Amino acid sequence: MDAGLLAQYVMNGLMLGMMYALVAVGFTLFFGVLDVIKFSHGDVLTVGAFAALATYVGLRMLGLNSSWFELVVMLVVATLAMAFLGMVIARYLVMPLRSAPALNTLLITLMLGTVLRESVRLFYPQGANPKPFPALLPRASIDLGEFNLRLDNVLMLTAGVLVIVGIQYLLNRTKLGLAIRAVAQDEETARTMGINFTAIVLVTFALGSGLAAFAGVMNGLYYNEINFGIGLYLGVVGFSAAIIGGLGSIYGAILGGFLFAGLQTIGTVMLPFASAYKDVFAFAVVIAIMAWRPTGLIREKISERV
Amino acid sequence: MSALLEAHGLSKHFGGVQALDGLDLAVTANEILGLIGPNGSGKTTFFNVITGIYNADAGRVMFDGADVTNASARAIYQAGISRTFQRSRLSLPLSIFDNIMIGNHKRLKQGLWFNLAKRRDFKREFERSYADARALVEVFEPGLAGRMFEPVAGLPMIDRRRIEICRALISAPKLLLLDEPSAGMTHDETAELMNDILLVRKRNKDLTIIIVEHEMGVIERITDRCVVLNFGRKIAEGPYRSVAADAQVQEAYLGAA
Amino acid sequence: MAEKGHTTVWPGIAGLAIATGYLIAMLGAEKQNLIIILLAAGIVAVLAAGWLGLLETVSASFVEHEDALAACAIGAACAVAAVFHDNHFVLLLVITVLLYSVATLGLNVQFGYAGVLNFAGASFFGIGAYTSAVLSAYTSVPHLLVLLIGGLLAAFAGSLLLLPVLRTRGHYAAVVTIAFALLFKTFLEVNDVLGGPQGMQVKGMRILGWSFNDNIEIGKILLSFYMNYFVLSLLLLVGAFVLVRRLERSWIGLNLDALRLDETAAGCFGLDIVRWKITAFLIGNFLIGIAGALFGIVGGFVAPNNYTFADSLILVSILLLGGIGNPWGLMVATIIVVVLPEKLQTIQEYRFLLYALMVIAVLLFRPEGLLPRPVRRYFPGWRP
Amino acid sequence: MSTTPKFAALVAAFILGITTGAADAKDKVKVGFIGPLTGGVSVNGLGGRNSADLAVRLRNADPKSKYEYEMVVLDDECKPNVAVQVATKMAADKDIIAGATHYCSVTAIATVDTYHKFGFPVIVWGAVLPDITYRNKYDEVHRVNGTMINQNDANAELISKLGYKTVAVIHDTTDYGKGHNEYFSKALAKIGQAKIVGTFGVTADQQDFTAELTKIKALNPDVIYFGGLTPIGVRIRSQMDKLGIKAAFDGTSGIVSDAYIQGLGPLAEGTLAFREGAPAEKLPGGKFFMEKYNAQKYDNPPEAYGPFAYAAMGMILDTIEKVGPDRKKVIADLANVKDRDSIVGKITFDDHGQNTVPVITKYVVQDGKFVEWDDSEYASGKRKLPGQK
Repeated sequence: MDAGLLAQYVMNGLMLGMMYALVAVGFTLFFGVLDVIKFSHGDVLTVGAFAALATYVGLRMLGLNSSWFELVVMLVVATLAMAFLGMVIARYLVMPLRSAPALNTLLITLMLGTVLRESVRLFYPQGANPKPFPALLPRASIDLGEFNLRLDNVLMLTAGVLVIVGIQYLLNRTKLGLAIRAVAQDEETARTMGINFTAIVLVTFALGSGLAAFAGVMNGLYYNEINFGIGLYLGVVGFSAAIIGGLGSIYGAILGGFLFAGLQTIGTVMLPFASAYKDVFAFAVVIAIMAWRPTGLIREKISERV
Repeated sequence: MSALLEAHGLSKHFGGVQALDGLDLAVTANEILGLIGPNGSGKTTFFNVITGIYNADAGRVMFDGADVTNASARAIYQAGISRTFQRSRLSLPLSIFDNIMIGNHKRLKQGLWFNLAKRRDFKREFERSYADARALVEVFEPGLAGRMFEPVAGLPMIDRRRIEICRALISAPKLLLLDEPSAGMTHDETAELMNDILLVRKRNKDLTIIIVEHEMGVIERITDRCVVLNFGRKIAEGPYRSVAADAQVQEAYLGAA
Repeated sequence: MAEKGHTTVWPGIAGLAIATGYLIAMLGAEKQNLIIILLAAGIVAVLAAGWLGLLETVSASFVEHEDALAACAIGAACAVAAVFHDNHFVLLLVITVLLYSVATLGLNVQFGYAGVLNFAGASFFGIGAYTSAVLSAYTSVPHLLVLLIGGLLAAFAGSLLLLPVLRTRGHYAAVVTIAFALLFKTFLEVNDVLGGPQGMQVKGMRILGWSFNDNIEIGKILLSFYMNYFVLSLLLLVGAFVLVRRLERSWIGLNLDALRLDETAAGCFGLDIVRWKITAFLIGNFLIGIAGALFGIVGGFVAPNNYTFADSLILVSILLLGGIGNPWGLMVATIIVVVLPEKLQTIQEYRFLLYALMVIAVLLFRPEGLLPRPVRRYFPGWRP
Repeated sequence: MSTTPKFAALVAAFILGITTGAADAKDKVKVGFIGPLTGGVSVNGLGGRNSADLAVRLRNADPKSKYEYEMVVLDDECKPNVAVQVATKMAADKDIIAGATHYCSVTAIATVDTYHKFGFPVIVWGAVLPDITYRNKYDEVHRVNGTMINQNDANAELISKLGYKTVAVIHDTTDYGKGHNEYFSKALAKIGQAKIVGTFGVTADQQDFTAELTKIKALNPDVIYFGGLTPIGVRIRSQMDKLGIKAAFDGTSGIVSDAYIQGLGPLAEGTLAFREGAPAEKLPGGKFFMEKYNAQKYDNPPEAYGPFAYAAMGMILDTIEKVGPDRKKVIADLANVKDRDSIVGKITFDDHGQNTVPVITKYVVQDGKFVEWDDSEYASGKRKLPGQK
């Protein structure tokens, strides 16, 4: 296969992986602080994307159309809105269930996901249709043989990487990050260290959900189309990615995200059978990985006192 | 007197921490051995290695004449060692009876066919086990005997301890490992519990006990002999009085304090 | 607690009777407003009963006199069927409830007892259904045997997941079955041998020349052909129920609970963790598979879309709604989950939304499910 | 005490049920409609429902009509399993005389046996898979719209006429997509000018197509043929652009919907698509239909198959007016439909109950509208499709 084509596949894989990683990181954050899986994550992403779209439409109505300005406003609005939504979810759906079995949280957030998804479909104007998402980034592109390098893809990739690095920095280098990690380590100790547990949990959920909104906007910019269903699939994939990477660390999520994207691309390109089998392939590998590394590629340290 | 349990050069480390460091230890049949030492001196680790929760890095363990080094937890239990846990590990939603029956595993028929199809035979076995469990519980707290089918979750700490000890005793083990039975209980409660244990022991003569305990009163009262650990090594051995007097021991405790 | 108050059988019978009457009314109701009224009335009544502690009395009575009440429940099911003897659709619903109950019983053994997560319930259900589709299309295997094979194949497919399932815990275990669920559906869609997304027709059942797909005429009364399937499904459910009950009320049930609640402790008392996890997982999938096989035949049609991850989640949500580990609870939940969205067809587009909101409400305000599992009684009503 | 309110409610409920039940037993006749009201293609389902609803309303408004009609609407979610369930529900309800059913082929093909089993006459209003009418010979099953065979013949013909040489095929792996792939390939082979350089199956809920499209890009075809429905059609078209693929985009009846144009904006320009039957606005009845439809202020447009749903329901109502509310008679009467006028042109059922639609309308998107090819600036040569000779 010629280099240009290869490069193209790599680019596709990277974009996809970045998207998955952003979602997966969210899962890892929630799991970190509360040991819960918030399955509505994917649908929060959807709502975030639609919030951004609505903002765009609003701005257009106001007659403002400088794409950079629009983009910034969209990002800000979507992120803040979802951050708030995330807090609400944490406060009224997740935290009340802390005493109940983990599965209850999983189910309640799944159902919440359905609520969000259905609400978008029913209450967003023509929400059942796929919606065009404005291409606000410069569309310049150079053709290198089979490889068509687009400025907007590069920008998105950079943005995505920056965000992930930012989260990483925030967790490892800041007071807030320290607090989050303390809570993640052990709630009691954190309390005794005088950390406001509830506040940290809410902040973390805000952070993760804001991240989802960002991923949603990225998704929209990349595909120039959003629909009420995007979150469901991204949610499941993001979850799997976080798991195979290892819920223990944020690196796991990132690794998992890019790994899954890689598997799908390989499944389409290199495997003898029809490209439709790529998910069969990808998920089969996921299962295999779980059999091989039961706690993910980057092992979670489970120390049990007996 | 032959040794019931013998450990030779037993070692276990976690990361950098050397929890057990070439420990030699022997318990003779029918004795009550006190295992003491400052926190993190390797007492519980010793239990966990013996009972197959951890594998030893080095060393051998002989029990009742057989080599049980790194045998599985199941094998150890089958061989006749049962234990209690430092932090009570009962199955809270289950009834008192159920929890005790978990300890009775090796004496209950486990076949699918027996359990599913032969309900009459099962009922007989069930009634027999119920009688045993009830009798045992009565030794500790007659009050509990009438509440065999209530969930453990509703019971106070002392009763939970009692149930946990019943769970360990129901299978009539040769060796009983008690990991800080006094934890989370008042002084009197502990004393009461110890008396009950001794009572049970009187009934079946060949019960050997190793007890890990911080309450020195308890140790003094019930143990025939003590082994003092520090940094996974045995630093003293003998009757409580003598080891308590031992300079090295005092230093270890003060150093730890 | 049952030890003290010796409840009589009557509260149980009364509760059963009312519930049956209500169910019949609900199934019979066509008008939207009527359904809404019934729904409201039902909710109010249940809340009131709960508030007056009547629910506890009823469940206590069930704990004490289970065998007698189980018999009554069978009677109740027959009564429902009798009322709607010529109403194809309602009977189909009833059958759906019965077979979903069997499947969730299987799930209950896995998750409720052994604590083995299974988010691919619908997939194993599907394996059963496709088995009967393929066998009835290409072979002349006797149909009752087909059901059995369906169960066995489901169990076999499950055993492919054993290694990862046994090695992983909690959320990690969840992803294994989730991945399998997605994999399974995509696989069905892309391969042509099994009809692809098109799905396959399934022939009606025949046992000793008796065709299940013909209406039955007794004198003047015409019975829907679904009556045949109703009887078979009911038998299946009873069988599954007895199996699961005996399992729970035996040392095996105890083993499963023990390893679910504390593997380490269970290990220290000689439990063979692996053996019992495998046992639970296989028995569970076997039940799910059989139910699926029969359901495939009843529906007369199988397609990948029947067996998506979402459907697996519905099965799991039934488990949680009913009260994990309580067979009675999950049968009640099955009725709600199957019948309600169907009845809410009248408000077409909004029914998923409402269903989801309802589940959320239950999880928030009754996290241990509608009928929490009582402590194990090895022999109902047994006293020393 | 707690149970009394329940009993009261029950009693009330029963009385209510009986009385209301008694009330509408009179010369009210129930007819059915089934379509996808939820899910990715719900717009088409809602458009169809509104159109059928319009037919019923107009009929009820007509003083000459013998009965008062009530339309029972059920949602098949475009899923075969759900479809079989609701079809059973409808067919099993003896009060419902006949139904206009299904936009998605996957649901229509799944339910034909059910309709046959229950002797329930239906007229399919949107699904285009040939097997629906041709696999079996069921008297109950009819279809007012044409099959995908005709449109693919027309499609292949146009492609060849425009002088394209190489085609890459993308189809969703549902029966709909597979069917299109099959018949299009046949048709193209028959003409034997353009050849297919690659075929790609994609799942109906797929989001990312860059991998497939990159492969296609390497094959560098003149045309990308797409057999599938609007949602992924939109995605594929926009991702083609992402990868800088210049080929012409050639779709099927599945993308003939306003949703497609909304979803793509300017990118939709130059997309080809084909649909059987003359466009509503071209027919005398069509104008009338559009006016009435808009008068009802439905919140969705009728979409491509609305007129067919209207025609199907209209035909059902005509038949009931003629032979009375009796399934058997309705089936008997539908057996000999010849040159029946309708807003989609003359309807004639062959022995399989299939409307032999002569006309196929070729569409091309021009300035954000599906324009008939022959009137388009592309046909006149004013504009050119990518690679058009």
